[in-house]
Amino acid sequence: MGAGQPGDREWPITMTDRTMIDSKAIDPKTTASKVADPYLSHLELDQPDKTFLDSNELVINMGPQHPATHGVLRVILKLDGEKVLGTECVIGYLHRGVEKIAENRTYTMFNPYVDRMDYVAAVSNGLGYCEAVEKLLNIEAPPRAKYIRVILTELNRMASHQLWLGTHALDIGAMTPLFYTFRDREEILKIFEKYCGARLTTHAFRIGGCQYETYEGFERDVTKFLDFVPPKIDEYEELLTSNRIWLERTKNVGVISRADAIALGVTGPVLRASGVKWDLRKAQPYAAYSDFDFEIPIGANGDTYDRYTVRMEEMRQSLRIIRQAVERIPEGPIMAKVPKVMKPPVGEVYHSIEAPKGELGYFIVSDGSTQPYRVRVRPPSFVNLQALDVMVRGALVADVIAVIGTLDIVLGEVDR
Amino acid sequence: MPQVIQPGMQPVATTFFFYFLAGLTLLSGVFVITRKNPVHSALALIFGLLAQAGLYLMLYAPFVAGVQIILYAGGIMVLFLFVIMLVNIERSQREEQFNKQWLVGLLAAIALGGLFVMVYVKGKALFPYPIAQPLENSNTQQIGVMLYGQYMFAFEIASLLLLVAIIGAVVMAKKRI
Amino acid sequence: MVSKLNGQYGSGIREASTYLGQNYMVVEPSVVSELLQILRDREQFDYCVDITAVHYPEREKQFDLLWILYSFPRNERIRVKIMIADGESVPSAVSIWATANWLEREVYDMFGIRFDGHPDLKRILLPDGWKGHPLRKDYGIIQQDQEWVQANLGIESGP
Amino acid sequence: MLNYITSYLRSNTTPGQAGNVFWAFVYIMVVFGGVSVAVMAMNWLERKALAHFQIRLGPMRVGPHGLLQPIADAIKLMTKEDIIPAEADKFVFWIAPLIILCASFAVYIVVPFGPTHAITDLNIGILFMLGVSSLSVLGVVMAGWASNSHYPLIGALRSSAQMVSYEVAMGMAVVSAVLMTSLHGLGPYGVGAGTSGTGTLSMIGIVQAQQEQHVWFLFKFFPLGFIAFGIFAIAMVAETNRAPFDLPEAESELTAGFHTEYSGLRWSLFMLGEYAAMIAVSSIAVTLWLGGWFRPFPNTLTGETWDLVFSLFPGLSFLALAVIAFVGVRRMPKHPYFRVQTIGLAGFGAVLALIGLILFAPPVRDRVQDIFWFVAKVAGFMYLYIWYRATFPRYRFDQLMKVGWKVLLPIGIGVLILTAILGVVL
Repeated sequence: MGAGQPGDREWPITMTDRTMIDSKAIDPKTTASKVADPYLSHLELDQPDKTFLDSNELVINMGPQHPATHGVLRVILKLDGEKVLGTECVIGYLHRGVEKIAENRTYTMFNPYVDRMDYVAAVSNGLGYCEAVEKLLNIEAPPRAKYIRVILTELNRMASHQLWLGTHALDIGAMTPLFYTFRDREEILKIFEKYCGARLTTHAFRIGGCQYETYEGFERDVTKFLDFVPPKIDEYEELLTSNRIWLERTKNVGVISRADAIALGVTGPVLRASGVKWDLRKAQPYAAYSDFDFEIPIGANGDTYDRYTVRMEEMRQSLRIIRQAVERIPEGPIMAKVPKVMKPPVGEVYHSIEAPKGELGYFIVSDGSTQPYRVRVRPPSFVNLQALDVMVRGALVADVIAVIGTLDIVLGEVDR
Repeated sequence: MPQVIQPGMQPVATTFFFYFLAGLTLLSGVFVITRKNPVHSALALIFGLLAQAGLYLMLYAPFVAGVQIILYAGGIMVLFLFVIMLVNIERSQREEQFNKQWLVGLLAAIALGGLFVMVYVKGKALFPYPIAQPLENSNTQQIGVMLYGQYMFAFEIASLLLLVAIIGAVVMAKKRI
Repeated sequence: MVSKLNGQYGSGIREASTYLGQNYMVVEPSVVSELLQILRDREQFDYCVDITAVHYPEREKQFDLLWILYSFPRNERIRVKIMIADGESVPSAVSIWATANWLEREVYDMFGIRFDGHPDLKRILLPDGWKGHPLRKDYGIIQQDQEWVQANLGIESGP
Repeated sequence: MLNYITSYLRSNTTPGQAGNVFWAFVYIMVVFGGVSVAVMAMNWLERKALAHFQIRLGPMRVGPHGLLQPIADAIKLMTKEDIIPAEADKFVFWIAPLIILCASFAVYIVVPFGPTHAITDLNIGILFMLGVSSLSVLGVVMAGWASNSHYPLIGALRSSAQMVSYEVAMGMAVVSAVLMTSLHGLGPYGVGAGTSGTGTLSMIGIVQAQQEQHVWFLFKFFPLGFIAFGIFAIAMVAETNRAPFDLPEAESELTAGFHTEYSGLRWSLFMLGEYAAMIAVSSIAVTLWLGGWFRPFPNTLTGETWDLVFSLFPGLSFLALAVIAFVGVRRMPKHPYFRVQTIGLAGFGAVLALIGLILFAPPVRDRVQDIFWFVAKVAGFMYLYIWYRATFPRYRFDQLMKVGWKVLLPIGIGVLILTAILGVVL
């Protein structure tokens, strides 16, 4: 809105100005980056602007106790009516100092702790940590262990995505998918339970391979699950994919452009939905992923709907990977030769895997002792959550809910 | 289908209801102007309007009563409340009410009172019929016939005026359409 | 790439090598801001994976500050490391990668390293009034800001 | 005195029209009691049906299959502490649920459960219904404002905007149905049935007009009546703040909308009002488009045999419910723990069967037939409400407004104009 336009200042009511500016800004067709320079993720709460009818802008605390923030996330919303003028995330309510704990435990002892970060995808966390330490020790897990790892990790990806779908749909107001996804997630958890005795925080892998050989009938159970689940995914899609209200609530909502997504370091399905065909399983294969044939689904617009479709397709691709892995699983040992007392040589290593939520990285510094000198976790949820502000500015309150859901954050991982 | 009023259908306790509704109207009127909290005023106004609707019913004008409820109590008052809710209540409560206008108010009240007294004195000459014609069943139709027959022009002009008001409001609220 | 940069900065880059197949370079704090900009613009490291620090209390320059970068076009990672002393501040990378905002806040929160030019440098995971930076080696594992805990939670806690 | 009471039974009008205060009082008590029971039953049914949509069991513990759950809930809500926030406007906070409750119950004054089974038949029946039900917006607005909290305020603003805008579309649909009462499809002053070309706003009159014209207004001027009904069916969901238009109480965004700060009895009054309003708007839809209390095909399937067949439906449906209950008894686990529940369920089945048998008795049969068909049609709508809730995501606020003003309203006006033209031309 140029200052040169005559009559611009005749109306002291600022709300209309803002409406026009912001409706332009949320137009997905504008290619300009929405990220301000420098990028501000906080609000200047001290000076509330005056708006229509002399009423101040509303500042609302969404959370930490709020049904739709997926845990103890607190979002301070600055609203003009229903429109979001800005957000600020307040996190740390679940901070447990995982990185500090790591410095006081041996490598093996720290292994179960990583499960408590992203507790809906505990297996992925364990995989990342074990592989990072293996890299540091310069050992490699035997092929059979790698295959077991792939199967369990992909099952966990399914479980994580199912949980995401259920809660996301519930946020948008569709109650029923939640129960359907939980019913099917139960089957995955049953397999976990049979394999390692735990359902959620599995601690399934050890440094150097796997602790447990697959149980009797593991392949049968997994194959049964593979046959059981595709119609269920179709069922979810039937409820949502072409539902008019679902489309209206998700299309062009929370758009994040390709450039913005990269600048904000967003990873995982959120990045892929913005059109970046990047998946660590393909880009820098780890475990046994280079053996399998699968596609990386990507979206075009980077909106909530694309993120939904990308994750739905990812579930199908996961099934594809699991099927190949179960068919080709080699015989052999499941544990590499690992010293009883782990003393990695002095050095540092960064290893990252494609967790269900994005790039999960471990940066481990060893000082040659039995305890890691420093473990840094690069949590995907933490970094993805940072994009919330860009995605919801100018949108409505209801969109904030949809976007928090679609980012698929787990507060245990954000806060660590 | 004009219906003959049967003996069994005589209204019950007419006098009581009249005084009850009239008293309610007056009381809520007083509350409207004395409450400092505008929401309470609006609430009192709603009760006043509802009581008035009751009075219309007693005058065998159910359509007018219904319109009173649906438009005034239901529609306009909601908008009133809408606006009042967004105004900073605390500030308006602190303000002195009628600070400079009590003289004008007094004059208006005296004039209105004089009018009432005059009507009361002249009384029956102005209203030749003791009670309204009980035309309950065809009353609504009569209003329709009147509005779209005899007073069609006035009615249409009034709706045109409203249209102008709507467009004006839209233009004022939005710089660019 | 490294040799190219080496030519440009000469003494700025102290060490550039590969450990376990992972590239890293150690540079002088004075050139790091410029170097990061160049890495993004010219060498296509468009994705800042992580910013973190390591504390070595026995060293004179106590902190290692690391940027882990990734390039989508090259499918390559690189770590840029600087060594700084306690109390020394570092130019912020927020204008280079927007994602640096929270990552730098976390480093500040955990290590107390200040970033110049950061738009909103305050604690992120710990509460605002907290004293101490927990990931420093001199901060005990069960240590806590008892004053804060007492004032805000009203409980006796800690060692 | 006795004469006063019995004289009404011989007359053929509603108690209100007959001016019989005693019977009017009885009717009021029966209708309000019935609605309250229906709300409780609806509560149980919604939870059970929703649970089965979602592969859950729903309430199972309190009574057999959770039958006593609504009663347990009611006791819990009544004994719960009634919290009024310190900064709330006490008087408005106190009166808001009462306004909603009064508005949604007062509507039942004109609901015609049968030709004589209504409290009264107002000349402006449908106008009265719309007007009074629109008063509940006031309660919502006041509740939101009086709570003196952000979420309720936003919820109240949303809610009032939503209810006011959907009332307009709703009104258009209603007017087109009212218009049909005067249009016989035989010219403006068509010949055919009793009255001349003037239509009626009276609820009973509208149902009778459908009988006289031998058509439900749903099928009149096909598809115009159908579209008008569709508009009403959508608008009434929005009007009662139910899914997918339940934005005012969208729990994922606004925790509980305008009644966030309410608890205990006062909160239950909101729920009571909401369910009563659902039933009320459904009865409007049934009255205007689905032939009110008339059984299916009252004009084609005539004759004593058909009358008998249709008059057996109320009893048969109760017997069917009893059979379901007895099947449930059979499927109960045979364990001492479940003995009380099994006996309870059997007793419930027996009561249902008894009611069914009583309904077969000729004098009762003739009296309750109208009520049965009316209630059955309304129950269909209630099921739809539950179905929507299980299936649809929630609209966003601007989309909701778009649907109301840019879709439903223009279509409503179009249908109204077309109905008028068609009625004159045909």
